Amino acid sequence: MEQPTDGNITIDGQEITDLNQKELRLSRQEIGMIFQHFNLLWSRTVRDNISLPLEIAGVPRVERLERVEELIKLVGLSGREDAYPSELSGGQKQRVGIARALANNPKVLLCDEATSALDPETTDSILKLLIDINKELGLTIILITHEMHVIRKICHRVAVMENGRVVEQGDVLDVFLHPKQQVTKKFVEQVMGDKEQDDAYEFLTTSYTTGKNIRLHFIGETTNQALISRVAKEFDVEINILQGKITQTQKGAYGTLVVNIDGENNELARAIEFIKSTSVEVEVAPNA
Amino acid sequence: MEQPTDGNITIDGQEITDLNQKELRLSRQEIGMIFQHFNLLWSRTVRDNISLPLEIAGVPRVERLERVEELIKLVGLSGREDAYPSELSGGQKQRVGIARALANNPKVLLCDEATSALDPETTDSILKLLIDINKELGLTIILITHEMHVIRKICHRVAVMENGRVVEQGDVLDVFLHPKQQVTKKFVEQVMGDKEQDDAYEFLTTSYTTGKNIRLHFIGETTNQALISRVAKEFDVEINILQGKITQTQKGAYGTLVVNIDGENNELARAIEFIKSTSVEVEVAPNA
Amino acid sequence: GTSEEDNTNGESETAPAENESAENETAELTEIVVGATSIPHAEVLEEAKPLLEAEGISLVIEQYQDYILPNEDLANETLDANYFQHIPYLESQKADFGYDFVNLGGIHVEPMGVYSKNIASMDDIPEGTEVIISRSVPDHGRILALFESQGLITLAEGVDKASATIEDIVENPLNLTFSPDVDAAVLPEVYEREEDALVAINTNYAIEAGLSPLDDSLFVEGADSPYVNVIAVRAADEDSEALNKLVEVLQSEEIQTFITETYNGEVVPVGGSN
Amino acid sequence: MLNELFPNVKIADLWEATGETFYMTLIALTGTFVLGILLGLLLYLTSKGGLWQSKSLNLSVATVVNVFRAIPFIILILLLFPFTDFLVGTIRGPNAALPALIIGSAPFYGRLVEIGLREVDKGVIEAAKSMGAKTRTIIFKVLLPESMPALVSGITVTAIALIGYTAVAGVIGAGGLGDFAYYYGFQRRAFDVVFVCTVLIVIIVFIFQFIGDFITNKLDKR
Amino acid sequence: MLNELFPNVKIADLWEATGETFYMTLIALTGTFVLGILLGLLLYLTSKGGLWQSKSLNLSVATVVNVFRAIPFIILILLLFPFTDFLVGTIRGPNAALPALIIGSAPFYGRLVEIGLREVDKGVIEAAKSMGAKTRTIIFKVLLPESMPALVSGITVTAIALIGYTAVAGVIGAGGLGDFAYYYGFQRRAFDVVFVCTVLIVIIVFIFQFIGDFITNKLDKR
Ligand SMILES: Nc1ncnc2c1ncn2[C@@H]1O[C@H](COP(=O)(O)OP(=O)(O)OP(=O)(O)O)[C@@H](O)[C@H]1O
Ligand SMILES: Nc1ncnc2c1ncn2[C@@H]1O[C@H](COP(=O)(O)OP(=O)(O)OP(=O)(O)O)[C@@H](O)[C@H]1O
Ligand SMILES: [Mg+2]
Ligand SMILES: [Mg+2]
Repeated sequence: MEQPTDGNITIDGQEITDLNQKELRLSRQEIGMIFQHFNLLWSRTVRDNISLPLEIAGVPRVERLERVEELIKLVGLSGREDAYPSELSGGQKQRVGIARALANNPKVLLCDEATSALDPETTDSILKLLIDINKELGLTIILITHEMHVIRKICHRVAVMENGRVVEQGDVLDVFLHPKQQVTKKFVEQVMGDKEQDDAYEFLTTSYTTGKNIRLHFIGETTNQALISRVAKEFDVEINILQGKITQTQKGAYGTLVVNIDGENNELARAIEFIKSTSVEVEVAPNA
Repeated sequence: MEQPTDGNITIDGQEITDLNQKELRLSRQEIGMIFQHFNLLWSRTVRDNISLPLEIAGVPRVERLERVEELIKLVGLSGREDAYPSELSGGQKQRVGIARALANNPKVLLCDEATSALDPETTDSILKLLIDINKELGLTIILITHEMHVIRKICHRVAVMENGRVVEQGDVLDVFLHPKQQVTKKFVEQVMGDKEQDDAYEFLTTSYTTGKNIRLHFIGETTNQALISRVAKEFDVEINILQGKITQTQKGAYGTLVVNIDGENNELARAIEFIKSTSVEVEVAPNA
Repeated sequence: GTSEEDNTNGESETAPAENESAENETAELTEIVVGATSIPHAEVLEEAKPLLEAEGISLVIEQYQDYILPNEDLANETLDANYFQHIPYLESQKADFGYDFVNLGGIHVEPMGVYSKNIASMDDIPEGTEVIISRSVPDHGRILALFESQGLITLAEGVDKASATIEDIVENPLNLTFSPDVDAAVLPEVYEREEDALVAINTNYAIEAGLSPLDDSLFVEGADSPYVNVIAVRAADEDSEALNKLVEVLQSEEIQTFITETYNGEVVPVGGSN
Repeated sequence: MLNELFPNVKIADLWEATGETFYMTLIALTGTFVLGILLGLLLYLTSKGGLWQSKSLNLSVATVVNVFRAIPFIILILLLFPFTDFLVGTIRGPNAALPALIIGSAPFYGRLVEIGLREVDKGVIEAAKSMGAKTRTIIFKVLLPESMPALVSGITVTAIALIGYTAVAGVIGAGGLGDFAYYYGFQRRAFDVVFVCTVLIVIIVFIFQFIGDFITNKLDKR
Repeated sequence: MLNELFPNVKIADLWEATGETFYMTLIALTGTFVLGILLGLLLYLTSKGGLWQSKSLNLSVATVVNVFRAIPFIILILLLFPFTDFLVGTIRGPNAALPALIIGSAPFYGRLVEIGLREVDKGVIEAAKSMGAKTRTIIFKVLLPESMPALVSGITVTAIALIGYTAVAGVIGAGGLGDFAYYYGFQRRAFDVVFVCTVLIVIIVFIFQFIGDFITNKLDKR
């Protein structure tokens, strides 16, 4: 929300960077913001916190109270209207934050690390609320986060930033499965397989010396194919799953398995050839 | 380090709870403590921070300086002796903490969430240092942590506490693979498979309606058996890996896979029967 | 007695006091506002209140704790008269600040005394004795004059005794050191503790500390002292009937007796001497 | 019995002196509160990263504050004579003490206000900005309410200093307990009066402290 | 030229008054530092969860501190006459002002010390305890060094109050710039003296402030 040195910001066809002070203030009311640390006023009750943006926008009292009541119901805080933030759990605080951000019927909801301070269960409930809001109110939600599982769970499109620049963007599944930049790869590791496994992978490739250790990348629908059992049936090889992780997303399943395929050399080569012909991506350990 | 209301503490055959104030102080010098937030004196340099416990124990100056030099080398902080804590990274701070804890040649090293404030890479380097110390100096290390992967990586034995009581204890792998208490199960989920997967599991059991969805628990050495390929070869069933995670530990590999086995009913039953006869544990989804 | 000072130190006593005087003219009581320091001036004025009332004059007493403001307030017409200063001080103030005041009449003398715990008589004053005096500059000349009158020092020729300073001492056979350090009010405490020193104490503070200027002092100003406390008024009011009546009452037999009796002769009335 | 223990103490006088102390302290406190918050806001808003960031303005306000903090109160009274005379119409009495009392304590309080404002969560201000709030709105709806406990506990500390100042203001006839203790108690060697006045002052300070703490706790919903 | 602008200002007298102010402030400051740290430590150590936790001791120290904070300085000087006489052997002059100056400012500084000590990281104290440190060791090796920046910046604030007090201590002949301004400046209507003294006091305060800030920044390795 600072004066940018460069670049421009366009929301709903309006060039934000061209606005003067007053217009900028007004245009801000069309963006609802949610913060990692909630940024609630401890001196105001839940009701009054939600009321604040309405007061700022100059909404008359009666209308304001009505709207606040509505919002409290929307975010599921009925009964806690008169509580102070200090009396709320983290999840409840973020619900107040969301209600407050929605107060002026914004076009965009900007969530800056909105769930990073919450425990996993609370994160889930907040994400669920965001999905509901997205569907019901039809507003755009921009999520800023470093938690990849949050993106996996609720986002449609993703952009990866590094040093203040967007270095990669696109459909969530595309970016997750084919990360191009180093940053993206590191991030995607969080959900797709982690460094621990890489460590172990090294270890595996040294202790399993017979056969070939290969890494299989399952992308989207391909996990439906009973690949391993088909290979086992069709080729005279033994397949041993060493380690890996397979996960489901909204657009299908993906993941990585490290397997050891052992058998007669020829047969082995044919089996790997076959796997390569499927949509599963294969990586063969160099030293095996 | 407070007066306990109940129970007793024995270190190296000595009853701590029976000691008077002075003896207690002296006995504390036989326990080195490392803290989550390092608890270094910001007003002292690295050298002087490490020197503090020696000053407290009344070690003469010359000897003290020698010992500090030794410790700085041990934890790999040579060249940073005169830096203040604020000039160090988290990992370096914890190294100072470790050096300080070791200063009086303690019998026990007590680490209270020693790595919880560090990023994964730094955590690894600190854990490596702890393993080295454990091997070289032969002292007992007690790690208090809620991060299961830390325990998995460097511990031999584990005790789980709830409400101030030990509710479960034993060999790390035993406890991890067969958690008995609810708390333990929740903790072990962190490394063995997480809640997300359970959510997805439900989803799977509803969308895969043909065949049977089963959950396979691989424990220790059994992952070596090429179970899936054997089943595929010996029985006329198709095995489709839906999701799961397999990991390696110091005592072997373990993990969980959810698979869908499809085929003629009789054959299906026989295949499951066969799997059950191995050391792999099987759980059949109720609604499949 | 301080209980009757109700109308002093009030929130806004000065302004209404003036308004009242305007209103009261119709009630046939003429109000005059007189500034005074507490003892004995304010007490003497209190005593005179009923007598003045009988003369158709209502007396309002303003209490002061310093020697600067009563003159300033007289000049700016907050006061109609003040009763706190002696003639030399009045003269020096007139000279310094160009006040157009006149002395309407002397009422009493508070003789300045010199006291000491360990020195029993004037003949026993050892060489080099310290003389502790008030740091209030207007007192210095008076004290030095007193010492000169006792033959202990000599002041430079032609110096106005009232405004003489320590630097004006030309002869000092006993090598007395004059220390003008402390607040006049603290002098009795100093007397109690600095046993080998001479302490010059203003009579009002001496009385309040339970010292008798006549019995406890080594030497004290006589009744012929030039330091007569006077009623000072603006020159324009020199002929004011009410103010002259005030002086008349204060110099009356009744008040003079009151002064003598109340202060055991430590405050000496100077009835009509001006 | 009270008369035996404290023969020189006259309840009516004491009562009046107590009233004067309260009067001066409360009025001066009100003035200090307003002026101090103004100064504190100025210091805060013009500081680096503030809403009205201005190095020169910040420096000048800070200098004024520091100079007035530095001048001993007794000298401040003297220096303010012309100003007091112009404002109050007299340089004597409790009302004449007020300008000096306020100007003497507002800079100190201003610093406390600045410290209090600094403790307001930056995130909350950011949130208000993101809602399109004007600076005025941020001041009145965010900064002041969120720092109120600090502002109140600061004014309590200032009140104690102010009560000390009222005693010094005796030189211009401001009255009050401190002055009463010095002039009627000490000068007349009525040490019972000194004692009783001191006790009363201590009680008044404790009352201010108690009220301040109570309000602070009441306001603080953190 | 200086003589024309300030005809009544005598450099030698001013110089002496400045010396007295420095003398009193520095000695009193040293005393206040020691006594204040003692009081602050007592308050801190006896408070809830402290090393010497004791409700009654804490309450009594807090009461003493509050009472002495509450007594106006001018009254404190009077009340301390017997004590000062016993200690210094006189109730006149700069030395006689010292007990009152120290006792008047130590309680205030003690509170600042307490606040500073509270800010010492609990974890560091726990660490020292886990090393088997005695309370004395914890005080001297942990509490005081770790709170030193706060202690120094606190003494700077106290110094400013102390300089104000020295002006009041004029009643017992303590001298100094404040007193000089009042008696030689104001009483003789030599307003140039008042002005020059005020400027000198402001400069002295700024010097203290500057030194305090410098040391605080130097010490603070956080
Ligand atoms: N385009 C820009 N113009 C001017 N200043 C900028 C710009 N981008 C960033 N900054 C400056 O960089 C600093 C960091 O910005 P900001 O906190 O918004 O980064 P961020 O991406 O949100 O970081 P994080 O990922 O930690 O939340 C700020 O001080 C801001 O002033
Ligand atoms: N045996 C005991 N005797 C007396 N007090 C105890 C005992 N156990 C715990 N407490 C009290 O319980 C509180 C919490 O203790 P502590 O911080 O040591 O718990 P913890 O297990 O380390 O918590 P965490 O897992 O969050 O680190 C402390 O205030 C301590 O006084
Ligand atoms: Mg950010
Ligand atoms: Mg703990």
